[in-house]
Amino acid sequence: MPDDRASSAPSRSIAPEPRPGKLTASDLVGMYRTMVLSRVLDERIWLLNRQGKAAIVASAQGHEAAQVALARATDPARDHYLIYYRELTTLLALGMTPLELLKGFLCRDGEPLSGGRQFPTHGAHPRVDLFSFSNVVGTQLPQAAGVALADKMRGEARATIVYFGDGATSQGDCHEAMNFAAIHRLPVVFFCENNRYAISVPLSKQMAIENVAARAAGYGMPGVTVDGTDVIAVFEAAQAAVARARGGKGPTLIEAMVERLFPHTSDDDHTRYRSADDIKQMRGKDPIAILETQLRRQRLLDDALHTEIWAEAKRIVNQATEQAEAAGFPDPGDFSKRLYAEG
Amino acid sequence: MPDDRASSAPSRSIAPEPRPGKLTASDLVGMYRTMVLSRVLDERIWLLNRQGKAAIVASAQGHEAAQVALARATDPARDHYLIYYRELTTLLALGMTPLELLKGFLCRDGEPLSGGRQFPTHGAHPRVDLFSFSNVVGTQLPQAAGVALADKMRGEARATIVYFGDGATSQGDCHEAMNFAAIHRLPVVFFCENNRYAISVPLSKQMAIENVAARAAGYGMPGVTVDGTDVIAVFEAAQAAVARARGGKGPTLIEAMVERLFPHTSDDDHTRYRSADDIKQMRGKDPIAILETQLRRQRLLDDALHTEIWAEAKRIVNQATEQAEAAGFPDPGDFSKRLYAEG
Amino acid sequence: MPVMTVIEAVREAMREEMRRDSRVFIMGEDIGARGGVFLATDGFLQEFGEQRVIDTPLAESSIAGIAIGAAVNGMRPIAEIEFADFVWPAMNQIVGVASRIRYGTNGTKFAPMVVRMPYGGGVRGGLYHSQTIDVVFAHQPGLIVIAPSTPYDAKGLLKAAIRCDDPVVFLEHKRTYRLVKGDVPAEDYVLPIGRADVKRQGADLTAVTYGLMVHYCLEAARKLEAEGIEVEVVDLRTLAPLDRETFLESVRKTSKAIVVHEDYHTYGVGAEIAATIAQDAFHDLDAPVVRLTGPDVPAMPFAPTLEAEFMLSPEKIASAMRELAAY
Amino acid sequence: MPVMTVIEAVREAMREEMRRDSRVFIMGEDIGARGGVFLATDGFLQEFGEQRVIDTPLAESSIAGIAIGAAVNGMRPIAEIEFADFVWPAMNQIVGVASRIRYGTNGTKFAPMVVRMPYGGGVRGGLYHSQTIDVVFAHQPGLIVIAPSTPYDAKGLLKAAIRCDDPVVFLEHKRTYRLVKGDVPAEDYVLPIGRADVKRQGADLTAVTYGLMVHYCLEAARKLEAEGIEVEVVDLRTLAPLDRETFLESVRKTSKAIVVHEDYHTYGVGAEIAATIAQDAFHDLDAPVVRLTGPDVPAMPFAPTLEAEFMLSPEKIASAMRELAAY
Ligand SMILES: Cc1ncc(C[n+]2csc(CCOP(=O)(O)OP(=O)(O)O)c2C)c(N)n1
Ligand SMILES: Cc1ncc(C[n+]2csc(CCOP(=O)(O)OP(=O)(O)O)c2C)c(N)n1
Ligand SMILES: [Mg+2]
Ligand SMILES: [Mg+2]
Repeated sequence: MPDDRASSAPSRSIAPEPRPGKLTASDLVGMYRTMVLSRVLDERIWLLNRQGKAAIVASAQGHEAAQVALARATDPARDHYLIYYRELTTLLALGMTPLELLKGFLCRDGEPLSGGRQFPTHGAHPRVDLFSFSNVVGTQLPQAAGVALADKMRGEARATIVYFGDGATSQGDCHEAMNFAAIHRLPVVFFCENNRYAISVPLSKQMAIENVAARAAGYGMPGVTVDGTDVIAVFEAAQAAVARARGGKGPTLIEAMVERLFPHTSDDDHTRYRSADDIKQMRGKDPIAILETQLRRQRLLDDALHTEIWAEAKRIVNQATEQAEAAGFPDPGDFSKRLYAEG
Repeated sequence: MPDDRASSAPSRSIAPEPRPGKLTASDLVGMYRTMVLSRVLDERIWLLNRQGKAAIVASAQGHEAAQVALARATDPARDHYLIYYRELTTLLALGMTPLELLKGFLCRDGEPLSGGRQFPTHGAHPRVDLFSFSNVVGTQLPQAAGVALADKMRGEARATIVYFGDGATSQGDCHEAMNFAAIHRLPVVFFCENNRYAISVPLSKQMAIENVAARAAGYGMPGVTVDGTDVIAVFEAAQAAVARARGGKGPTLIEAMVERLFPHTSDDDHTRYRSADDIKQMRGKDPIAILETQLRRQRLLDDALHTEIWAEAKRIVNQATEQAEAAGFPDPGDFSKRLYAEG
Repeated sequence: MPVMTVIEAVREAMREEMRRDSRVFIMGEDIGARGGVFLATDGFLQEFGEQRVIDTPLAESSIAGIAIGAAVNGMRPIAEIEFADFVWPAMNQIVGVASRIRYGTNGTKFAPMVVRMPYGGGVRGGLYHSQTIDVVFAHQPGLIVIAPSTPYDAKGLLKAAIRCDDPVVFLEHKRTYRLVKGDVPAEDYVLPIGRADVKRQGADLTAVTYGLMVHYCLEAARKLEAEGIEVEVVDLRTLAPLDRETFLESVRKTSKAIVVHEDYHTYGVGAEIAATIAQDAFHDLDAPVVRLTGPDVPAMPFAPTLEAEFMLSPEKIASAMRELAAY
Repeated sequence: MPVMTVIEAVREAMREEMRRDSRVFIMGEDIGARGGVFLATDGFLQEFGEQRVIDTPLAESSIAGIAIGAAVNGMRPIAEIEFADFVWPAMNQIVGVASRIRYGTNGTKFAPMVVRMPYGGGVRGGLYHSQTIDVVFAHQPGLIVIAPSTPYDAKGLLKAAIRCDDPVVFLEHKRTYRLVKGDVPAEDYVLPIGRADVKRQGADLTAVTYGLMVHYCLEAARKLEAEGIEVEVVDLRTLAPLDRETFLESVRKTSKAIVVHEDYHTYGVGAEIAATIAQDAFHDLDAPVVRLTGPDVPAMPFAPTLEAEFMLSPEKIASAMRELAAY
């Protein structure tokens, strides 16, 4: 299926040397590689769900470009990341392995984020300061302000990136967090992945405005809307926001327009609430197909490299699946431990 | 003290016939009368507090013009009012008597709002659809959206006025309420009495913007900032908002800039956090003095009428104080009743 | 009589009440075209239209606050919280405000609203889709808290809740939704709020419970029957106001009591039941009241092995009953 | 030893910890120039500056959420909620998130934060400045809940809370703030979290209580002493984790127990204490455990006559104790 989409992308003969922003050609191909890995892994997880092996999946398909480009504009050794549940590409881009992630979806022993206590992708990253404590939508936003406040107090030039969907913007917590961050000029990048749906509720029932970024002015911070299928646009907006944050100039709201190519989660059926037309149009905004077209146009990708990238992704995911499935389940004797500092 | 302020207001010899908006001369004098009654009552209550008879007071001094003008633009037989705790003038303007209100402050038997169960001015108005259920700041905003939603469902052309301070705008509930009201084009008038302080916290620590009204755009509704000492400006803004609401056009945010002439409540001491300069400047924005000046300039008020109005207010308040003090306390045997429908 | 699942009974109750009373409407996340994440409102948008089936933004505090406003202004909202775990942002409106409206206005205003929410574990919901949240509500004067276990009770009590003039928190154990089937009369009926129900008679010991655990206790009781132990199972059905008389009467007969619930042990619903029994049936008791509950560990870990460790089961319950019977 | 009030002890504890550890900071409404509505942070802005004494906007959910973020990022926030009644909007962050951070990350992240709040009645606070809110927190695994009664305990426990690596809800009965005075050592000390304290020895009956009611129970005990009845008063001090051993030991000695608290009766803290005693001291009890509590009516009506009806008093407690002693 990915190959189909890829081959449908037109290929042009002449392309300028790609130096958009500070992204190099190899950056672009690297991002494509990560997006492909994410896509192949995502499809595998969906399959494992349909096989009854993964209890729940929230697919990142459609959000890959936005996530990979944002990650690329940050520094995992320095910055903080408060993600939400639809961040498979972010997790890969920041260094988690498919095996680690699959252990989460399959709840296997050694799962690094939460020891299998939480839904997949929830918990804390084993190496980067990335975490997601709760499924309750919106709670991460004030927390991000707090993380950034601590950095500011210590005089550390780090950015705190907080990820959320359009749905989360309706929560009181979103308002309170943005307001506080703006008052104290905190180094926060508010990153809204606007896929126009909160499960089944379309944007028109979530807000009477067109773009979430329009709210930024009401807090006294810059807000921008970018095409979330355009890695360069996202990267540039993110790079500016991260620089602003680390430079002590305060928060920024970035709204990346993306599509949710799959239903909300594996428990959902989007044909109940999305029109055939909407679904068809949304399919046309596949960020992987879009980047592929661009790379081919710029002669950064040809059939050989394309084949190599997809084959490698599949090989990695196959191997990780095997390894994850071979692992056992977490030791039940452990289930009450590590609730308090003592114990 | 009120008389001093009054006499310090310059009196001009020539004034145009006052027909600003739809307000008549007698409306303006009527509003002045209500404001004076509110002021005299407010001062009396403060005194009763200092005598140990009233446990707590939140003074409306400084907010009188905004409250009386807004009330005048609405119809108590038709509209709904969700007030907060600083609405003495609103309550008088909508028909509560000083005796009823004093019974609240003195917790006497027959107190009509809550039977003495709640803080003064909390509970529900005996005749108008006006209420204040909770001291928890901000809770009334989503409730107002719900009240308006019910009207809309039944096709009734009523406005719901919801009152709140600048402090309340920081609450998540404020965001959620404005957003919902805008999405459903509900007949709500959001009325922010911005006195630049949430107890001791100045506006600069509450928001990084100048005016709350700037937030309206982020919800897709009109927002206006008016001088809250200018009865005509408030009346006109309110009249437009009420018409918009009743006409099915949706909500409006009105921000009235006012001063809190007294400390937050009788438990507060604002010299701890307001500079001498700030206090001095704020005193210059007494809405009663301002309206008096205007009325005198327009020849709507002369010394005789002035004396009559203040004397009448004092007479009413004196009499009400006597009557309230003569009443007993609520029957303790009653304290567990009317918690559920049965009982 | 038609046989229904719990979710069907919930749906029927709402549908009938919406047909009967135009003041009743529903609001919540995904209840419209989606029909609710558990399909509790499947088909409602088509039948009742967008005005009475309101898909809200993702904002629970306002869901509760808007319901309050509509209720005091003459409507009968049914607000759905998608999962009980997400009701915390709405606590201020439900517990802080709704519960006190009648009291705080000395009886002149009231809020006839129902807040429905699926709760409970055993569905691989992990830490944020498994919580039992009952005691937080049940402790607050002014709220009515209902937690039915069967389709019959769910329908009769939900209809009663919608007609009730006080705010009701209606807790639906999500594991019972499709698991539990039962007879439900086709005709209109309501059940009394505040009455427990003896789901099984027995002379040897009393199990006091509610929700999913009713079914586990009944299963355990059937196991013990084979061993000659007769267990009486009392289903509380309403947690507030609490029907003390029904379980006290049972304990006075059996002289032994076990309280079973899925929620945390300490300060859980079971504490009130056990304390009440120990106080009011002090001289009738042959053994200390046993509390068999979920552990004091966040509800509940996601991995199947960990979740199984957290959850009670008919087997665990049977063995606690066996031990109590032998006391 | 200096004599201090409870509010002074609270202030001293925070001041000493802020001097000792630069990671400690405070945030909340009006805690800066105003020094807090109860003056708990009087002078802090001057001493520690705006960076460590943060006047927040009026937004409790974010106060808790920001504290969480700062805590997981290496700081030690003390968040003040102006009155316990206003903590409901923050429940989602405190109960829903903070309590589960360590558990949900399998121990890799943790939130060393203290959420302080004045609670309780008898101060003419009416329906929204009088609430006792303890059991809602105490029921949640992962939170530590402390409710001291004396200046000595308040200081020692607040310092312990600030140094604790888990989230602590610190409940200060506002009526004790100026009413209760006591000796407080000038030197640095901390008290152990999770230990009850026998505030008075006595052989005839055990009163288990906390907060303001400790003082009312002591006063009642002094009255009863004159009548030849010796009351032992156990101050729980920490509500979670609950120190069951201390009160059980006392009850095993006295054989009679009364639990006294200001909060609502049904599903209150007293239920857990009574159930625990009835279970673990079953054979030692000479009488049913008595629960003397606030009524199941919203806390608390404003008019002095109504408030007096709601509140417990040393007299009401003494008469319940007298009755129990005579059982
Ligand atoms: C407070 C809360 N309410 C409801 C839910 C259930 N829920 C989970 S995801 C979701 C939609 C979120 O939409 P959005 O923020 O746009 O993110 P997306 O899934 O579209 O990426 C909802 C309603 C929840 N997890 N938390
Ligand atoms: C949720 C909540 N937090 C804190 C308080 C305490 N409090 C009462 S009034 C107030 C300030 C409100 O300021 P504002 O909204 O500007 O109204 P103003 O008093 O200035 O008219 C605060 C913090 C409260 N009542 N509710
Ligand atoms: Mg979305
Ligand atoms: Mg203000």
